[in-house]
Amino acid sequence: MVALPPVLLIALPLLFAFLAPLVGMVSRRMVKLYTLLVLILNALLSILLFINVMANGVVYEQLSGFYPPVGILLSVGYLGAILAVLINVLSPVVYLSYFGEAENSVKFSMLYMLVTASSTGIVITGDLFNMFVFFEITAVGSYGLVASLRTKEAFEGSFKYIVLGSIGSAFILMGIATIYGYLKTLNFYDIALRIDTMPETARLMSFIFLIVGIGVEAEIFPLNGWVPDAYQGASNRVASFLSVGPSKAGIYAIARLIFTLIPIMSGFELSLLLGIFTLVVGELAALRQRDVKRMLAYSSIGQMGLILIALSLHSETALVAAVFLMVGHALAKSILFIGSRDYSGGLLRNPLIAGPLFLGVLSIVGMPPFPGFWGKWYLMVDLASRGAWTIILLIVFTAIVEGVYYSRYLFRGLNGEIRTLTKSEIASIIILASILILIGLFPQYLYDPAVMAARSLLGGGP
Amino acid sequence: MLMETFYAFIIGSLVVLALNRFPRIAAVVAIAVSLLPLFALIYWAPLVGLTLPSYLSLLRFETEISYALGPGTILLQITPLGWFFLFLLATTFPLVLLFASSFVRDNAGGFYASMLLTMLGSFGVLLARDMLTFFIFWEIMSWSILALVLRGHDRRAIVSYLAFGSLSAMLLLFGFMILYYKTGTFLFGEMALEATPLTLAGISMIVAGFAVKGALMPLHVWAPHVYSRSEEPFVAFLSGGLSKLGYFGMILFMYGVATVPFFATWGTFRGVPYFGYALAVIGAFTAFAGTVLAIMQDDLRKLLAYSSIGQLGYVAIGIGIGTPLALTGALFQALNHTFFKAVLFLAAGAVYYRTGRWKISELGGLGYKMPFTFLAALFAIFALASIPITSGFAAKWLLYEAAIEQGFLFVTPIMLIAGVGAFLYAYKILYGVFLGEPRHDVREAPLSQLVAMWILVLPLVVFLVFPGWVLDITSPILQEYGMQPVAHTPYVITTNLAAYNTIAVILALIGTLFLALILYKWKPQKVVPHEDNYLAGEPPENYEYISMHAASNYYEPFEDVFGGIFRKGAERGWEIVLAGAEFLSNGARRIYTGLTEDYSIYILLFFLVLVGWWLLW
Amino acid sequence: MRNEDWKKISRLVSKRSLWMVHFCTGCGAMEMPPVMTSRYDMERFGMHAMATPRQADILLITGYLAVKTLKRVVQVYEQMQDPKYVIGFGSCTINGGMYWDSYNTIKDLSKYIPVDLYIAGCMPRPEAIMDAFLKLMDMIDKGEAIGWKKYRKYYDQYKRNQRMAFAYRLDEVKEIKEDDAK
Amino acid sequence: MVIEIIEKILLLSGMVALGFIIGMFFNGFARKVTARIHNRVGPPIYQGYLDVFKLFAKKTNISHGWIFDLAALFSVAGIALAFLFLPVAGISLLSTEGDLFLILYLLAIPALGFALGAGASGNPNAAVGIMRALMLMLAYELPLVMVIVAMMVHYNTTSLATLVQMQSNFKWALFVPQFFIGAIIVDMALQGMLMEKPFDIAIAPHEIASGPMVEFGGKHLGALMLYKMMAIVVETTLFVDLFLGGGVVLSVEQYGWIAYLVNFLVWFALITFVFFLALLINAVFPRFRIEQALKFYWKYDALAALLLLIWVYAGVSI
Amino acid sequence: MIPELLQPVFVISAALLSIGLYGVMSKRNMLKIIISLGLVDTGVNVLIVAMGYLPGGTAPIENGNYALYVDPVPQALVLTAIVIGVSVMALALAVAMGYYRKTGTLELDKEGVMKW
Repeated sequence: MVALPPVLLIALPLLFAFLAPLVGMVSRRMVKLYTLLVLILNALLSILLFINVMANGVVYEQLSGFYPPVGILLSVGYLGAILAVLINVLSPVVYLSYFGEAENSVKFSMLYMLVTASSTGIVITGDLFNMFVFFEITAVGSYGLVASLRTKEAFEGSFKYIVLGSIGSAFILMGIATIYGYLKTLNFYDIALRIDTMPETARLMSFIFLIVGIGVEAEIFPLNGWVPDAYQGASNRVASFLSVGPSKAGIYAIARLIFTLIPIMSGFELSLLLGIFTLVVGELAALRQRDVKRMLAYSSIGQMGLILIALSLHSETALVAAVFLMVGHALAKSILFIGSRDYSGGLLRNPLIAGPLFLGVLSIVGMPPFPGFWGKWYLMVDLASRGAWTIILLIVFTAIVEGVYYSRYLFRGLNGEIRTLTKSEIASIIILASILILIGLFPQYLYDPAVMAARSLLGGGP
Repeated sequence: MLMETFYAFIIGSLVVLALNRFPRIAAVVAIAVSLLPLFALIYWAPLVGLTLPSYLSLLRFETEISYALGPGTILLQITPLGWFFLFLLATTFPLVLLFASSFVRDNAGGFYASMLLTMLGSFGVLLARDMLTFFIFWEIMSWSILALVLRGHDRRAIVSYLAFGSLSAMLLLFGFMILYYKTGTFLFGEMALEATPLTLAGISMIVAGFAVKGALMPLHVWAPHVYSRSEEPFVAFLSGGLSKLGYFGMILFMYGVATVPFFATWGTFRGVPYFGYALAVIGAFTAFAGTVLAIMQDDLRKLLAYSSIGQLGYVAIGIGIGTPLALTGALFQALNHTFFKAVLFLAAGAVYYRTGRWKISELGGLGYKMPFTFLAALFAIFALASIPITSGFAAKWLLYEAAIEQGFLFVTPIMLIAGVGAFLYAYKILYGVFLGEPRHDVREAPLSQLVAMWILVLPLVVFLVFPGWVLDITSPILQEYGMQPVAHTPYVITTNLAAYNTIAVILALIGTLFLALILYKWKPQKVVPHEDNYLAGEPPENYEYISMHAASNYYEPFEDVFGGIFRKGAERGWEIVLAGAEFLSNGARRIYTGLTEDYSIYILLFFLVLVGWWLLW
Repeated sequence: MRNEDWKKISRLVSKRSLWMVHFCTGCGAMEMPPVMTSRYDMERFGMHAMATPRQADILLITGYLAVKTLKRVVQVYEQMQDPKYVIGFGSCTINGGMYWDSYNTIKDLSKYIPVDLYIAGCMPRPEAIMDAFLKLMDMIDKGEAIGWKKYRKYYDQYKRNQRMAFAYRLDEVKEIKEDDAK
Repeated sequence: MVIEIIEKILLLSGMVALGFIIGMFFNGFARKVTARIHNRVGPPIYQGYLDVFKLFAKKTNISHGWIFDLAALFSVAGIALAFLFLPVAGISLLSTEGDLFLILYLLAIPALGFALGAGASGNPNAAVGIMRALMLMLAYELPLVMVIVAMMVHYNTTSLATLVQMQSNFKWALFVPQFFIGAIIVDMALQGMLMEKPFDIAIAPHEIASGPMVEFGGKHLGALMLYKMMAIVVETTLFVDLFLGGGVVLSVEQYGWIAYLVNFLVWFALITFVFFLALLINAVFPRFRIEQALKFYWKYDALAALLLLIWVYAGVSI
Repeated sequence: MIPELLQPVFVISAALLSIGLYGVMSKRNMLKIIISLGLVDTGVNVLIVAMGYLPGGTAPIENGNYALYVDPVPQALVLTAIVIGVSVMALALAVAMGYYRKTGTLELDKEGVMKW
């Protein structure tokens, strides 16, 4: 097998994204097909990369001829590879739902490819500033995607996202500046090696700057004000894509921050605390929510909290749980967001729509054999083996709250005026649901990589 | 063949989904698949000491199996307890599907697929050897029930089922985690529980989680909504079969995983651990309150739902008392309830199939129009009311004996009075649906429905004559838990306090019926039309507008007395809990004010707090 | 035992266990309480007031019968089970009594249902009522109280008379006349 | 073997016949007693036999269909069955084959059978009557079962035959202070069981035209009369067995057939006395409404029974 | 490590940041918020450039004199950051325009549906 350079994964869609207007000049319709093909190509590349990483360990690639720490290094770790596959495989499937709408295809497709590429970039990069750049590209692309619906809500949501995102990027920059000021390097490995030489205060300051900055993107509780508004304003498929790409990339960045970059004990404690707050606030806020997209957004926040808890437990079992939760959440939430377009009723009378949505809800609520279940189960097992009953109690409580509002959600889809989705949307959610079922029936194909990712992260690797 | 059974169920459910457009073929496929557990049941019969002719066991099934499923391992093993409950489920299930073949019309593929998945889940639960397997199959069963509940399109049913379903799942999960923390293993067989408060809390949570499925009060709220808003074949299986799994779990965890000495560490009351006593009291309360609520219902399905709740309360009493007599009674009651409640729900379904009505006050006089449905329902109602001409009495008798044996002065009268209350609602069903004024010109139910009902009636009759056969298959369960089986012959059950000879009762009844028949056949009689009624000389003309049916508000004086206390009591309590959660939710929601300035203030505040926390402190 | 003997015993017993249903329309009902209570105590003879015609042997009609009421009386009478006896109580049932010229009161009860026994008087005294009961018992014993057989035998005739009484339009009467002609 | 079986069958049939004969006697007896209290002469004491005979001699018998006919069958058969399972004057024919719970449930067979037929008639009065009867049953059963449970726990048996045996030699439950109160409570319940005033709500002839029986006439009514009469015997015997030692005064081992005779006479006297008490109340009281009856039994009677339970609870330790 | 000389720069950077953040936290007009964001960006950029500054250093141009030149990396970073900041700002302005077209105002409304 040819070991393809990982940079292709970023470069290809970036390149093709800027070629899209050319295609658009020829035919507007072609753009969608073109984008889909590019994304599928990217998905295949990511799968190849995944196989390569699983077989040969971490893949490194130096860019632009300079050696680290000056040059930029790509390092694809196990977790990165899993997330790269997740993002790149789900991105064309979510994009599929875009077929059937005529408007705005060139700009939208460009932004879409851009965000795919940059989210992938975040999870495979080995350089702090590079990560920042990808963060910014992701953010800019996401701002555009959110606004792409061109309604008042879309603009408002997008603007709030921009404001918070900019503040967040300022914090990331300050964190980078602090680190660079002391260590004169931006490479992850270099930083990890020499982080102990930094004065205590500076180290903590940089940690705080970075976690505040990244937390905005990763939807952590006090920093996630934009989330409900942007999700509510955005079109459904954009919301779906946001929960697949940028949010997972953000949570990956947090994982790298607390595990490799600045692995201090209080960092884990802090992120555990943040995770609990995020979980409780998100799930509680969803309970009384009438707007479906907003409710799903709050639910996303809650899930992020759960993932964060799993990450910050610093154990193999919990990290495996985190991987399952991430995959489960990305799949299920994208189904729910796509399926909930025009969600006022009658939708679930169509078995082809009802089935995937039902499975999505099951996975989110944590029913076996879907990935959400394995995530929750292993998280619980890990917490139980520590005797952390308070956290278990909170998770249990929020899970019941989840049950209540998802049952309302299901009911709303049953009664009322009969509406339906476009064929491409149905196709998209059916594909997503089949992936969900496959992972449910054969969890070992996710479990083994997850274990490797967990071991690698615990060993300080990517 | 065991793993293949599971595959068959998964593949079968996919196939019937694909056959959505052809409900008949889907039904045939589903029934064919549903027979597999029955074969397994027959093959495993020697486990409980039954020797069946070898030609009955067509397929071979492993008694123990382990199967790696990704992160976990599925461990399955048949036990006598599992066999007993499998007997209830596996016999009911094909018949329920048979009934459904003529009952379920729209989207039948989805129905059969979900039904097969519920059975798949139950099958796994009954065979589970460790907590992971148990939980996986338990939840598969739970959510496939949810899929069936969704077909009812009822808000309260869906919301209450999913809410209580998650409550149950989470209680189980929490309890399992506690047990895992204390024992370090998931295997039922290897758990050696120390008597610590934490373990007790874990067991209590598990039992509470099962109580949700078994619809014990006050965790029963979902049951009436779900039972009254779903399709009858499913409800028959839910009430008859699936609700028993809650009690299966209780027995498994209270006597298989934990033991009587474990509970006795915290003291006993008249030879029964306080834990069991509390369960028995809750069960007695459920039996009573369920009965009272059943009496007050007008919707046939709601009535049957509350009756289910009440009758299952008896099972809880038996499990709580936990003596051999009581456990036998609980199992026997579970068996009876499976069959008679399935028959009743199916009969209700048949009535609905022909008339399109659910309200008791809108039905009436069907006894002469649908005589076979009526007779099946009559038998079931006799069993429900534990009249000693069906097997229903033997179970209640065992429970009463057990309670008296332990000297329970306060629980026993409640059990007895709940039994009397059962007469009231049993008669309400009989009168409101089958007797009285005929209002619908309908035919007898279709053959498939009749066959399903009558085969389900069969055990009630057989175990009336030979209750000892049930005790035969419950004895290995008791032996497994180190208890002395109840002394019995096929038709005499003997306890320390008294004996019950079914043959004597039946022969005496036949004799007296014979005497009565002689007396009765003495004179010829004339059958008059139904309209020929004495109404103070007022001839009932214009049937369209005058109704002589007294079934609406039938027990109105009763409702005057009890209605205020019991109606919606539990539901209101849970609504308060929900309102509390929603109050919290409102608080959480207010955080997201939708203003950039607030959001950026949050960020800055968070930053400052972190800085303050770490750098200054 | 021969059939005749059987019937004889049956009559002998039946006469000592007569259950009544009162059709209390007029003022005559006032005379029943003394008959039932301690002064005269009809229960001495095994007589008993019953609530429904299904259970009763005697239909006691105490007073005038409007046409509308007659409908009910016929209904009640037909719901009674054989053997059944009718006692017309007071002059109203015999000839209309003081309502003899009323347009909507029937004059002769026996035209519509077979009356076994009339008690004359306006009002009959309790003694007369008791006497009538004893008389009825005597008749039953002798097999003379055969009103129920008559009703069966002349059913058409009774029905015709009833229809005649119920008819309140001229064409209905005409119809009945035409039926008679057939 | 065959002779034994025939003997048994004859004995059982004889017992049933005896029950019916005593029941019919009670009918006349009740009417006579009531009449005497009312200062009337009243019917002859054999009036019950005449009534039943007359009803079975009716020429036409009107039925409302086969479900309606079940009423007659089940009520007679059921009550006879219950009678067979009671120890009568210390003679237990089948009472060792079942116990008190069985008897309580056997008593429901005729009641439900009766209700079935009444419902099948389609008469609303019947339906209302059955509703009242069932509610009354619910009402009086609570104090009844509370006392019965107390006795079962106290004597540590559920078998009525054993209970009677334990009360032999005049160790009657009535003489135990707790169960003296218990007897009073059960006697009140008995009033409802016998459906005498103030609890004749179900068959209130003036309100609902004798309720469940409204459509019954002729042989059907005859069968129901038999049931009601026999029910008096069964219910009073239950009381006597519970509290008055079942009328056993002489031991059979000692005195042989004389003991049977004496016991039988004593039993008969006792049930007559118990019934007589009920009649006395019946003759002077008006009727309750059904919810009043329910409140009476569940408030006062059941409260007393609860105190009794607490008393027994304090006294018994197992 | 950080030269004394640079402290005024930090002060300036902090001031810019604070002004910018204050603007974001107090204004509801979109344009004002965007301007404030620009201030925040500038503040951060100043900080980063200061990080790489050496007193008396020259531009890092290859002229044989390796002795004293300022660290080029922060400058590269800042260039990138400025580019990104500009693009974000352009996008923000575009969004603000769109918002204005839809609503006729640049004020983010308090009573809108996008809350809670």
